Amino acid sequence: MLHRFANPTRFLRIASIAQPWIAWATILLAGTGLYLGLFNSPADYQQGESVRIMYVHVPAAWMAMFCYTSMAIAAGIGLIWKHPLADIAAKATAPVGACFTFLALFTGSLWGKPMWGTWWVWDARLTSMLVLLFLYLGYIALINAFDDPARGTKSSSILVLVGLINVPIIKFSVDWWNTLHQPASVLRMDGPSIDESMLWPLLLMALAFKTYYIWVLLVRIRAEIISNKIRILRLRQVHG
Amino acid sequence: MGSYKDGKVMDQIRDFINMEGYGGYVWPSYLVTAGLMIILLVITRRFLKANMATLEALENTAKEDVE
Amino acid sequence: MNGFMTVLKRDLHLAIRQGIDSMTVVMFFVLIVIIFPFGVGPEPNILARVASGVIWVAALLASTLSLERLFQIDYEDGSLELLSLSSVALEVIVLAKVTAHWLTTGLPLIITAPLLAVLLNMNKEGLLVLILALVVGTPSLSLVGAVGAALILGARRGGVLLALIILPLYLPVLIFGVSAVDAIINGFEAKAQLLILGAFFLAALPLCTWAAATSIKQAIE
Amino acid sequence: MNIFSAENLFCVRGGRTVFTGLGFTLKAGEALVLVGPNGSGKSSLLRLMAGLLKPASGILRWGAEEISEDPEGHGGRLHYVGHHDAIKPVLSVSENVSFWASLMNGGSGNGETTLGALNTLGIGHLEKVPGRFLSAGQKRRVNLARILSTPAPLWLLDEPTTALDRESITSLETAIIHHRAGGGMVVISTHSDMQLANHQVIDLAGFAETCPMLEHSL
Repeated sequence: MLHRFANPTRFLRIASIAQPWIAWATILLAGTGLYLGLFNSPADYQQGESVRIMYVHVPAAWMAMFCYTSMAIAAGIGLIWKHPLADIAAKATAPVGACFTFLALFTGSLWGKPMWGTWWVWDARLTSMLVLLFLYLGYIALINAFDDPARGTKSSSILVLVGLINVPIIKFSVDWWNTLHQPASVLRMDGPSIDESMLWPLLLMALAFKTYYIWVLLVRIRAEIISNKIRILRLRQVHG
Repeated sequence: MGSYKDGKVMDQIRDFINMEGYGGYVWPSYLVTAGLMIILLVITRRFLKANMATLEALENTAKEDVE
Repeated sequence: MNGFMTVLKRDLHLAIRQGIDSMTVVMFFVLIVIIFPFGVGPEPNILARVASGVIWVAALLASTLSLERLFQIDYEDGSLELLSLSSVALEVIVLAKVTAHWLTTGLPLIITAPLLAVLLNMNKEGLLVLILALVVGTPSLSLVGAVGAALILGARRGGVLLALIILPLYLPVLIFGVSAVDAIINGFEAKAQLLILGAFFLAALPLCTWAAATSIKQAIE
Repeated sequence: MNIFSAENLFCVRGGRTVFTGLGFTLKAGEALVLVGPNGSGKSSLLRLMAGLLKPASGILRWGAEEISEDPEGHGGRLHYVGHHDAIKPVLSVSENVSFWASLMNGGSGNGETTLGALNTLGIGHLEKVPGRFLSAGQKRRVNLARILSTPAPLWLLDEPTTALDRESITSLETAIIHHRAGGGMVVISTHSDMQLANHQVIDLAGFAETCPMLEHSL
C-alpha cells in the first residue's frame, strides 16, 4: 500500500481531495465534543467543574505520545526504505507533536493549580511530558540545522530513533525518581472515576485532535513537496 | 415579566462562566488550546500558499526560457 | 585491535599536545561547582544536600562542552573520510575516539571530584560512592555524547545543538548517579543504582558506537 | 589479476542527477582519467569508487564481488586522495604519515618506508616539522607520501596536482608509472596535462542528466 502513495504528484492529488473532508470531520467532532464536555456532562464530585479541563488535557497528552511514535515510525520507514514521503511526514509531525506536548503541560498545570495550590509539581507524568517536549525541540532544531535538507532529514531520523529507545528508559527513571521525592500532598491526577457521560466527550475530543493532526499533516506535506520542487527548479537554473 | 426571566437567564450565564469558581482555570485552558491549534493551522496553510505562489512564478519563468 | 590502539594513541597524542583543551574542560567543571554556593547560599547543610546533584550536573555540562570537537576537527580536515576508508571498521575507530575522549575528560573530572566534594561539604562516605558512580557513569556520557557529536557534523551552530540533543538522553545517568550518592548519605545501600548505571553503560557501548558510526557514514556522503 | 568494474551507475547529489548510465572496466596496470567541466561529477564518481558515496542505482565490482558487500575490505585495497589533506597541525610530518601507514597495514608502519616516501616527493628534510608550518604544496606532498608509504592496488586521486609545482608533478608521474608497473590501477580526475601513457578517458559531460529529475526523487 505504501508504494501507491510513493509518487508525490499522485499524493498531491489525493491529498487535495481528502483535505476538505478531514477539515469538516475535525470541526464536527470538536464541536460535539466541546458541547458534551462543557454543557451536559456532570461535574466531578471531588474536583467540581475543574475536571472539564480533562477533556482537553488528556487528549493532548495522548496526542503528544502518538505524534512521537508516528514520527519515529515515519523516520524509520524513511531511513530504511528511503521513502521520500515518510521523511516529510516525520518532519511535518514534529511541530504538531510539540504543540500538543506544550498544550498538555499548560492545561496540566492549570488543572493542577486548584488541587495542588502550585502551578508546577514535579509529578512523574508532567516531568516526562516536559522531557518529551525537549526531545521534540531537539528534533526540530536538528532538522533545520543543515543547509542541505537531505542531511537534516537523515540526521534527525537517526536522532528520533535513538530518542524512541530512550523514551521508555527516561520514563522509567523519572517515575522512579518521582517516587523517591514523592511530596506527601500530591493527589492522584486521574482521580475522578470516568463515568459514561464523561467518556463520550473525552473520546470525541481525542478523535477530533487526531483528525486535526491529519489535516495539518496533509497541508504540511503538500507544502514540503512543493518546496522540494522549487529547490530542484532553482538548482536546475543554477546548473542549467 | 421579561426582566425576571432575563434576570434568571443572566444568572445562568454568569454561573456557567463562573463554573463554581474554577472558570479561571477551565476557560484559559480551552482558549489557549483552541488558539494554539488554530495558529499552527494558519501558519501551515500560509506556508503552503506561499510555496504554491513561488512554484507558480518559477514555472512561468521556466516556461518563458523555453519559448 | 591494533587499529583501535593506533587511533587511541594518536588521539591521546593530540590531546596531550593540545593540553590546554582538556584543561579548559576541567576548569569549566570546577567553575560551575564553585558558582553554586553563590547562587544557593553558603549554608553547609543546604550545600551538603545539593552537593551530589551539582557535581553530576556539572559533569554532564562539561562532557557536552568537550564532545563537540570529538569528530568536528577530523571532519573538517578530511581525516574522518580517510578513517572511514581504512581497513579498520568505523565502529572500532569511534570506540577508540570515545575512549580517548573519556581518558582526556572523564578521568580528569573524576580526579577533581573529591576537591569539589570538600568545597560542597559532602561527607566522606558520599564522596567514595560519588567517585564510583562517576567511574561507571561518565563512560556512558561519552558514548551517548558521541552519537550527538556525529549527528551534528556539518550543522550550523553545532555546540548549542549538541547540548539540546543529548542532555535529555543524559537524564537516566544523572538520576541514578545522584541517587546513588544520596542513598549512601542517608544511610541506605547504593548497590542497585550503581548496577543500573553499569547496565546503562553496557547497553550504550554497542548501541551508541553503532549509531555514531552510521551517522558518520551518512555525514561523509 | 583483479579487475575493477562498474555498470550503469546512477548518481544523485542534493536532489540533482549528476550522471546516469556510466560504466567502466579497469584491469591491473591500467589508468583511467576523468575529464569534464566543474560540477559534472568527477569527484562524485571518485567518491563512489572509494565507497564513500552510495550510487542511487548501478553496481561497482572488484573482481566478481560487489564492493558494498565488504566496505572494510574494499577500503583496505585503495588509497583515496581528496580535496583535504588530513594533516594534523600538531603532529610532525613523519608522525602524520606513519599514523596512516600503521592504520593501513596493521601497525607495521616502519619509519624507513615513511622516510623513503617523503624523499621520493622531495620533502624528506621536513620530517620533524609540525604540520602547521607546511605550505599548501608541502601538505599535498605529505598526503601523497601517505599513499606511497603503504602499497595498495587501487589509487583514486581527485585533482592531485593542485598546489603542486612542476617538479613535484613529475615525481608524482614517476610514482604512478612505478605503481602501474607493479600491477596497480589509477583513477585520476585532473585539469592539468599530466603525462600518462595509454590511459582510458571518461568525459563526465557525456553522462549528464538524461531523464527528468522531478518524477524520481520529488
